[in-house]
Amino acid sequence: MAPKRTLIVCRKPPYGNALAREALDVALTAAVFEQPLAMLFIGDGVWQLLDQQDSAGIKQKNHSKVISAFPLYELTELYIDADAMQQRQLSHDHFVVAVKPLAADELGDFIARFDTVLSF
Amino acid sequence: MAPKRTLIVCRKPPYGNALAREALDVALTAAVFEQPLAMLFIGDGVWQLLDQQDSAGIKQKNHSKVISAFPLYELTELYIDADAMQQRQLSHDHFVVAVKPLAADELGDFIARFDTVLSF
Amino acid sequence: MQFSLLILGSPYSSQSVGTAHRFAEATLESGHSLYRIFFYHDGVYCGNQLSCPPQDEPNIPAQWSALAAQHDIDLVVCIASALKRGVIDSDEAERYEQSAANLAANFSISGLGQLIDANIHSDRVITFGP
Amino acid sequence: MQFSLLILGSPYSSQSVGTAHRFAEATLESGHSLYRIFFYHDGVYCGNQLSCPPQDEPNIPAQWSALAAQHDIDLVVCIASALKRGVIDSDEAERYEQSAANLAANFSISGLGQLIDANIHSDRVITFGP
Amino acid sequence: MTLHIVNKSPDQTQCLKDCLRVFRPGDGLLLIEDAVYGALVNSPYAALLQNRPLVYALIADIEARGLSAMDTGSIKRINDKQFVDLTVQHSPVQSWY
Amino acid sequence: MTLHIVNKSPDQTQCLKDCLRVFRPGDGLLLIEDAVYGALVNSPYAALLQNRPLVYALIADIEARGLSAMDTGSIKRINDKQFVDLTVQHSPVQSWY
Repeated sequence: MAPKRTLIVCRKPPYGNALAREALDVALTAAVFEQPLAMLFIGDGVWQLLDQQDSAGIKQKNHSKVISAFPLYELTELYIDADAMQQRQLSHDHFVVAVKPLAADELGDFIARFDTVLSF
Repeated sequence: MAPKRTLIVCRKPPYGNALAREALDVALTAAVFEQPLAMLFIGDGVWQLLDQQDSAGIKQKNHSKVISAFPLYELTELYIDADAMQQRQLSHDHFVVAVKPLAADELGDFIARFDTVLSF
Repeated sequence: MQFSLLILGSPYSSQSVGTAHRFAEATLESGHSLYRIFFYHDGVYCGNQLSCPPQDEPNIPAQWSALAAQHDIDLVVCIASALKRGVIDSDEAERYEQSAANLAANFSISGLGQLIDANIHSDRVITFGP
Repeated sequence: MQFSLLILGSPYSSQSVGTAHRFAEATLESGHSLYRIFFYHDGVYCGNQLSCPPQDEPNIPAQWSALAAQHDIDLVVCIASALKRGVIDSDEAERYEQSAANLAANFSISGLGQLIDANIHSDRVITFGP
Repeated sequence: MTLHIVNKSPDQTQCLKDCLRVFRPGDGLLLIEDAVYGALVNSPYAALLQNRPLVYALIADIEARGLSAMDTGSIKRINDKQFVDLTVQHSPVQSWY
Repeated sequence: MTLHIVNKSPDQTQCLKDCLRVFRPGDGLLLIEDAVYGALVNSPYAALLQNRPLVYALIADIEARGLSAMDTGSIKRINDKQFVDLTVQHSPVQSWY
């Protein structure tokens, strides 16, 4: 079978709902199976990347720690919605991992390059 | 015990999520227990009142049929967000039951008159 | 003051179940009492005994059971919500000819009347929903 | 074409589970095939055998079981999602010393690798989520 | 071209707005479940959706909600089989919820 | 006076906007879970929430999300016991989700 170009789109902030975390688990699994995968953090999904998360008080596992381990799994095709960053006045210094910015007018063409989009 | 003035606020459209229907079940139960109750349909909740619903195709029970039976249970304290009606260009003719309109600037004071607000 | 809680969220999906649990503990620590915790909508899954979380995540049904046992709190899952979602006690398992029951300890299954009753007997009913 | 579906919604709460079922039937009626239906997040509750809906509502786990039996479709609940939410087969019930299993007929419990595999082997993966 | 599937009412969530941010000419957009309220010409969202060529709404969801007799303008009403056809004709398919 | 509890991010749902439609001077507003993003001075929603007297945000949720060092302006950060206190001081209590 030809490898499928697969994109995981992360639109939700972390913690409020498990979907944000469950998307990361899909990405890690794809990495284990050596399937090529990109991730796009869009809208509120950009909050997932934020440094300094301390989730002990809400008794959940630290979300950003999982993301910071992505390079170890060779998950490096990480993209971010530059508009969403700017709206939230976030810079790359705030993030736990390196992400490549995409401008608003690039997002649609970027998504269309993939065979499968899994959206969380 | 003194009776509690209780308001059920319905903010969701019907069918997409069971919450809209489950709010009606709370109202019917309160009626059976002869507890005074008012309902306020606000925002997308006004869609619940729409006539001509035909849910056979999505294999769910007809939502508006339950609401149309409310007067039989003496559930007559039914209020509606007049702004939400107007935004959706709906008139009272569209609805399966008589509802009393509240203007935007009346909503906050109206809600504050109750002891308990259950929001769905 | 006497509190009751209405819990609508799905455990392990919505944070609101955890927030409700912290709120419940804080009411007790502040000297208030909890009359009843009523689980409705997806909240009824909080009463699913078969939950097997990984070791580094809380066992949510067991947490509620323990809180109820320690402070004598009434935990009620709504019967209409619970039956269709497959959270049943042994009576219902027998009635519906199911192979097993799965309602967690210290929970009971009852009707929406218990929510109405909780409202009558509590100073506050706080909704944690989904 | 070969389809796979990813189902995230909670049965009896989200309409999306019903939409997915209609979509599955329509793919088959149109001459396509379904390689796998993968249940993740609250979608795993679709595999809860203990569901006892009222007579005028569909038995959602039974509907999926029947569709799978009739058309030889692979129904997989994600093991990580299912264990914490309390949807378990007899192997897991034994491993976790639970009193009962509740996985519906024709469902199996497996890892996220089955979603990755479904993606590789299907022309389309359609998400129905929550 | 991408097919976007939206299932939430535009007055509940930001799905539709977020989807339209990445929508390109030639992409398809299918409104299902509570999203069909956005198909109405009388909706505040009509300006975003009307007179685009490839916007669809599921008939079963329109009927359920009592909207059958209301004006949905240029938006095409389709059945479940046509929903399948759309997913065959487009790739990738992205769900917004 | 009413206490409004909001638990969704203002960029996900319309909860916060809907809540503010019925909010009266003297009412309390508590941001919990994903709603705490709205507490940031840098949020597009700051104009709606800053410099109101009775707006609160849960500390545990601010910390979890990595927002502790960010400016939340006039919004008071409270713990779980203070959350309980707010529900004692106000009636009714309405949740927006």
